Amino acid sequence: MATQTSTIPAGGLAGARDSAEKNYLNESKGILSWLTTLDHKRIGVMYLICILGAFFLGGMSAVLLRTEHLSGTPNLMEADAYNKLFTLHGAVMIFLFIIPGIPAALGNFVLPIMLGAKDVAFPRLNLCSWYLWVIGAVCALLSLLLGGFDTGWTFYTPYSTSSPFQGVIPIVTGAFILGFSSIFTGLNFIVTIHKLRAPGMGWFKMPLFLWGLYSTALIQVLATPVLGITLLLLIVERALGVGIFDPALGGDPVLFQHFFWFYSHPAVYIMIVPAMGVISELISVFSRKHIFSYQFIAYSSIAIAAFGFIVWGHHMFTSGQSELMNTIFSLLTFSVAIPSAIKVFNWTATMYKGSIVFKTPQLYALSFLFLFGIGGLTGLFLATLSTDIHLHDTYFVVAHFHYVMFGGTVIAFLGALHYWWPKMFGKMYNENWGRVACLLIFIGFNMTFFTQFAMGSQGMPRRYFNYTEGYTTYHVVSTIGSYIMAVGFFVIAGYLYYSLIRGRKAPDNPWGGASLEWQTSSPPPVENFKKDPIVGDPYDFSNLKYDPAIGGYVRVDAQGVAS
Amino acid sequence: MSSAHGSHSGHGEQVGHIVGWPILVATWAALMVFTYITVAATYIDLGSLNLWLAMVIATIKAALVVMYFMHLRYDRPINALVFVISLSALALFLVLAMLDTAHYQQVLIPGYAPGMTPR
Amino acid sequence: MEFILSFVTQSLVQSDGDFWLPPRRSTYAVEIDWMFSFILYLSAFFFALIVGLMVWFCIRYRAREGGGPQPSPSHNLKLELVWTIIPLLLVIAIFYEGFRGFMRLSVPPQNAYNINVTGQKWKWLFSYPNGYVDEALHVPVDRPVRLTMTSEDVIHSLYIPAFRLKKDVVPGRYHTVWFNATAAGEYDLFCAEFCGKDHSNMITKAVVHPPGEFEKWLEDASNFLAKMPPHEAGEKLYKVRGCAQCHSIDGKANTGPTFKGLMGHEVALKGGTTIVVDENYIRESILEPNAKVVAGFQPVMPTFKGRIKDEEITAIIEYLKTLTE
Amino acid sequence: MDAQVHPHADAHGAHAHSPHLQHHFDSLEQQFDSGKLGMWLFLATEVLLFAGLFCAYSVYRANHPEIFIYAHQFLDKFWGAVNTGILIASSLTMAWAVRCSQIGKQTGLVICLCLTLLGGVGFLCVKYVEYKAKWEHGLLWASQYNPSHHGEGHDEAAAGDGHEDHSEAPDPSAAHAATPPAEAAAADPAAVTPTVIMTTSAGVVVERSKILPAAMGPMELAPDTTGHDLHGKEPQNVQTFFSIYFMMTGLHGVHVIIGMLAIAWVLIRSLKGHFSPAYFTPVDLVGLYWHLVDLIWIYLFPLLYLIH
Repeated sequence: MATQTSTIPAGGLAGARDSAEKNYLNESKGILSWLTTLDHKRIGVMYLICILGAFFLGGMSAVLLRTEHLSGTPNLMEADAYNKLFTLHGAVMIFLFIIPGIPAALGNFVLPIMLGAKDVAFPRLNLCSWYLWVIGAVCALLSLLLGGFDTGWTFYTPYSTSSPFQGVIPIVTGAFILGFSSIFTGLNFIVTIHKLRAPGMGWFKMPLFLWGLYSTALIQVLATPVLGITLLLLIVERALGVGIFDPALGGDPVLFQHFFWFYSHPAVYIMIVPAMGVISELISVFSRKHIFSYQFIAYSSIAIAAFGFIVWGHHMFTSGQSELMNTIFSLLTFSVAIPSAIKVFNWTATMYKGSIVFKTPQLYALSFLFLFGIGGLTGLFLATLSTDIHLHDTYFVVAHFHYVMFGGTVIAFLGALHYWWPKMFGKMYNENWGRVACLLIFIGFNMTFFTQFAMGSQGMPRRYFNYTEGYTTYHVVSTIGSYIMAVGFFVIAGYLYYSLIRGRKAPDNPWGGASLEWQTSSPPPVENFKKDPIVGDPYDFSNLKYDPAIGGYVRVDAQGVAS
Repeated sequence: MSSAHGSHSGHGEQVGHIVGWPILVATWAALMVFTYITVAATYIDLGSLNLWLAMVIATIKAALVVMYFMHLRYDRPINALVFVISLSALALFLVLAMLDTAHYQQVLIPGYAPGMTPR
Repeated sequence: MEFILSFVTQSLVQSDGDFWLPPRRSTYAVEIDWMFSFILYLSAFFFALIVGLMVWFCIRYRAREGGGPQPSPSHNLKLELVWTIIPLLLVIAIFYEGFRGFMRLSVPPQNAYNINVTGQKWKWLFSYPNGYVDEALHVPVDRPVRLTMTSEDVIHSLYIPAFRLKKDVVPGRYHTVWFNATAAGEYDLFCAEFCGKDHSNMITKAVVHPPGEFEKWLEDASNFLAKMPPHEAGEKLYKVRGCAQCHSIDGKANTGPTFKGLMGHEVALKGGTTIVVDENYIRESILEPNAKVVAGFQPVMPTFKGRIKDEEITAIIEYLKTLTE
Repeated sequence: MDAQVHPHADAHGAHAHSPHLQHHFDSLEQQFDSGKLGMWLFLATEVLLFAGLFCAYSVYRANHPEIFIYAHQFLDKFWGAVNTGILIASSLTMAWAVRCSQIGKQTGLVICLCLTLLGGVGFLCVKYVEYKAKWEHGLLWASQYNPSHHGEGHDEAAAGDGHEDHSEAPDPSAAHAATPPAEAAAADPAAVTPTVIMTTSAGVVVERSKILPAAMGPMELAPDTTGHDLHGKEPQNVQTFFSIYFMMTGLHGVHVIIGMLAIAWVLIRSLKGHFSPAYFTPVDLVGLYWHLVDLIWIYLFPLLYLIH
C-alpha cells in the first residue's frame, strides 16, 4: 500500500474526487483483509457493527420484558425466563454495548485522526481487543445455550454461586474477557494520547472528546482489573467452592459487593464520560461557537474519573455496609455532582449568542441536555441517605440509570454516530428522517422511563416478574413508550442503511467542525491524512465557511490554503 | 545485526538507560539481606509490630526492584506516575474496604459456615 | 425555620401520599418525604433553569441566513466559580439533612418490641417473642418495633414502602431495623433484592393492629394448635419450623426424603433394614433424627428434642397423613 | 538478518528509518517510550488485579487474626524463603539480560534468559512440593478443606520436611491456645444461637447440621453445647485462609507461567539474533513483567508464610 499512496500526488485530489479514490474502506477487499486489519478505522467499524448487533439483542430483550409487563400476571413467559431475560438485557447492554460503545467503536475511529496520528500506539493490541470482544460475546451466547443465567448483571453472591442455571460460569468468563478487551483499548488510548499527538497538538489543543476518552481510559485501566479478579474469584467460587464470598463456606457476600462496585461504579463513568465528550463537540460545532470554558470541561472529565473511584459504596446503602461507610460514601458521592453540573452549565452557556443549527446530531445533543439533566438530578435522591433507603432497588433506580445510560450515553452515541457517519462512510443520510427518528426516540424514552420514576417512588421493586395491582397503569404507559422507541430505532436503521447504498456523497466537512478529522477526506485514506493537518484551536470556527456547491464547509483564510 | 545497528546509529541516540552490573549485583545482595532479615524478624516477638516490620522490609525490597531492576529511577517520570497511581488505587480500595468490614463485624454470626463439610 | 419545617411536616402527615410517594405510615416516613420533596423542588428548579435557557437560546439564536455567531466570551471565571460553589453548598446541605434522617432511622429506641425475621426462598418468617412464628408481619400501632433479620440462603431485602423501610437480609448476619407505625392497616411487604425464581412472589403483608389488639392477636395466633384442625396446624408447623427446607411435598427428594406419600409406606434405612413409616417412626425421627436414617440421605437433621411439644408432633403427623391420600 | 518484518515499516516513506520502526511512529525513541508506557500501564492493571486478593487478605486477616495465626503454621517457611531467593536471583538474571541486550552481548543475553527461565522452573517445582503436601493433608480451599488428621496433619508435615525451621516453629498447642475468640464467641449465648452445633441423642458425637437454625425460628435454638466440643483446637473458618492462600499463590503461579512463556519467546528471538542495542524493547518489557511477578512474591512471602 505504500506504493499505492505514493503514486497519488499529495493534495492533488482536493476538488476532483471520483469513485476510484482510495480510502480505508476500499483500499483492500475481502473479509480477511478486515479480520486481519491493523487500521484503527477498520477496527472501529468492526466494533461498530458488533456493538450494534449487541444493542439489537439487548434492545429486543428489553421490548420483550416491557411486553411481559403489560399486565401483572404471566402473559409471555414464565418467571425463570423473565429473570434470565432481564439479566441478559443488563449484561449485554453493559458489557457488550455501552462500555465499548463510544470509546471502542467511535473513539477508535476518530481518536488518532483527531490527534493527527497515523494510528493508535499499538495497532495489534487494538485488533486483539476486538477479538477479545468477540470471544466475550461468544461466551455470552454459549451461556445462553447452556441454560442461561438469572443472576442479574451484578452477579451478587451467594445467589450467583447457587443459581440453578449453568450459564453463570460462561457469562462470567465472558465478562472477564470483555474486561480485558476494555483494558487494552484504554491502555492503547492513553499511550496514543501521550505519545502520538501531532506536532503542535498540545494537551489543551485536543478536542474535549479526547479528554473524555482519556478520562475513560484511565478508569478502564485502573478499575477493570478489579472486576477481573472479582469475576475470577466468582468463577472459582462457583466451580471449586473457594469460599471468599459465599457465606455458606464462611465467606462475606458484602465484601463481594465492595469488589464488584469498586469496578462497576467507575464503569458508570466509563459509560457516560465519553458521551459528555461527544456533547461538547456537538454543542459547539452546531452553535458555530467556541465551547464555553474549555479548561473547566476538560478538568471536570478528569475530576469525574477521579471521584468515580471513591463513591462506589452508594450502591450498598441498604446492603449491610456500616453506617460510617454509608455516611462517607454519601458525602463523597455528592462530589460527582459538581463536575457534572459544571459541564451542563458550560454546554448551555456555549449556546448563548451562538448560531444554532438543528441538524440531527444537534437534536441529539439537546435531547442529551434534557434527559441527562433529569438523570443527573434524580441522582441526588439516590445519593441522599435517607431517601435512598426508600428508593433503593426500586424502579426509581431503574429509571435513574436509564436516564443516564440511555438518555445520556445512548443518545450521545446516536448523536456521535450521525455526526461522524459521513466521515466514516463518506455518505450523507436523510436529515428529515433523522429528525423524525430523534423525536420518536425522545418521546418514547420519556414515556418509558419517566413513568418508572413515579412507579419506583411508589414502591415498585425492580427485577419483579409480577407486580401488584396498583402499578398497572404505569407499566402499560411504560411499555407503549418502549414500542415508540423501538420504531424510532428501526427508522434509524432504515435510513442509515439507505444512506450506505444510495446516500449523497459526503463532503470532507459537512458540519463545519474544526477538529482535525474534518480536514481529511470522507472517508479518510488509510494513513488518515494525505497532507499534514493544520493543528489549531478545535473550537475556532471563524475560518470555516459554508460552500453550497459541495454541501459542506471549506477553509477560507490564506493560512489554511498555504499549508 | 551490525547492519541494523549501523542503520540506527545515524540517529545517534541510545534509547533507555543501561544499568551497570555493580548496581544490579548490589541490588540483588541487598534483596537477599533483607529477605534474611525479614525471616529472622519473625522469631522475635514484637506483637503487631511484626506485621508492620515485615511490610516495611517488603516495601524497601519492592522499591529496590522497581528502581534498579525495573529502571524506574532512570525512566520517564510518567511511568513512575502510572505506577504510583496504581498503588494509590490499591490503597484506596484496601482502606475503604477494611474500614467498612471492621465496622460491620458485630453483626456477623461468628464462625457461620453451614456449607462446610461436617468434621 | 423550625416553624416552617414543622408546618410542612404537619401538612405532610395529614396528606396521604401523592403522585410520587405512597401513603406514609411510619414516624420517619414523614421526614424522608420532606427530604424527598425538598430535593424534588430543588431539582425541578434547576431543571427548569437549564431547559428553559436551552429552549430560549435555541429560539433566540437559531441560525439565520447569513448570520454567524455574535461575539461573546468563551470563558468567565466568576461565572464558573458561581456555578461551582452554589451547587457545592446545596449538595452539602442535602447530604447533611439526609445523613441526619438516616441516623434517626438507624438507631432503634431502647424499648423497641423485637421481632425476629428470617428470609428464605421465597417467603418471610416472623418470629415473635413468645416463640410463635407467622408468615406475615404483625405489629402494634404507635410502638417502636425492631426487626432482627437474617437469611437462610441468599440475600433478600425487606422492604415496606409505606414505612419507607428497607434493609438487606444477608445470610450469616443479623441486620436490625426499626420503625414506628402510625396507623392501623395492612401494607405491602416486598423482597427488594433479587433472589431467584419467585422473587416477585416473595410478598407478604405488614399488618398494623389498632391499640390493644396486637396482644390479643398474638395470643390467639399462638394458640393455633387448639383452634385449627390438627392437619392444618401441622401444615403451618411444616412451613414455619423449617421442615419445608429439606422435605418437599411434591415428591422430589431434597436434603431429606419427600413427605409426599411417606406415611404408611416402607422405606429402606441405612444399614440395609427397612421400616414402615408410622406415627412412632415420625415421632422418633423428629426427636432423635439420626437414629434411623433413610438410605441415601445424610444424617444432618437437628434434633427437636425439648424444642417441640407433643401436640405439635401429633399435628405434623396428621398433616403427613393428608399427603398420602 | 531480521526475520521480524513490520508490514508498515516502510509505509512512512518520507524518512529512511530503522527497520524496527513501525509506520505510525516518528522515531525509535517515540516507539520505545510508547512501549514502556504501555507496559507500565499494563503493570498497573496487574497491580490492581492482585489488589482484589490483597484486599480479601487484609479484610479477613484484620478481622480474624486467629485464623491466620493458626493456619500459617501449615505453610513451610523454608520453602517460602527458598522461593523468594529463587525469584530474586531470577530477577537479577533478567535485569542482566536486559543489560546484555542493551550493550549488544548476544551470548550474555541468551545465558541470562536461560538462567531466568531456570529460576521460573525452580520456583514452580518448589510450589509443586508445597501444593502436594497441602493436598495430602486436605488443607485445601473452603469446599475441599478437610484436614484428614487434625493436629497430626501438622506434625507429619513438620516431621516429614525435617528442616531446621521446624524445630523452632511454635508448638501446635501454642497455636491452639490462640483460639479464645472462637471460645469466647461460643460462650456468648447470642453467638451460640446461630452456630450449627447439634448433639445427637447419644450426646457424644457432635455433628454440624446442614440445616440452618433460622429455619426453626431464631428464638429458641441450640441445646446447651458449647463451641469447644467442635474440636477445641482450631478456630472457626480456617478454610478461609487456605482459600486465600490458594488464590494468591495460584494466581501468582499463573503469572509465573505466563512470564516463563514470554521469556521463552524472547529467548527464541534472541537466539535468532533479533535484538540489538537499537532494538531490545521486547526484552525490556518482558523483564518488567518478570520483575513485577517477583515484586508480588516479595509481598506474598511475608504475608502468607511469616505470620507471627
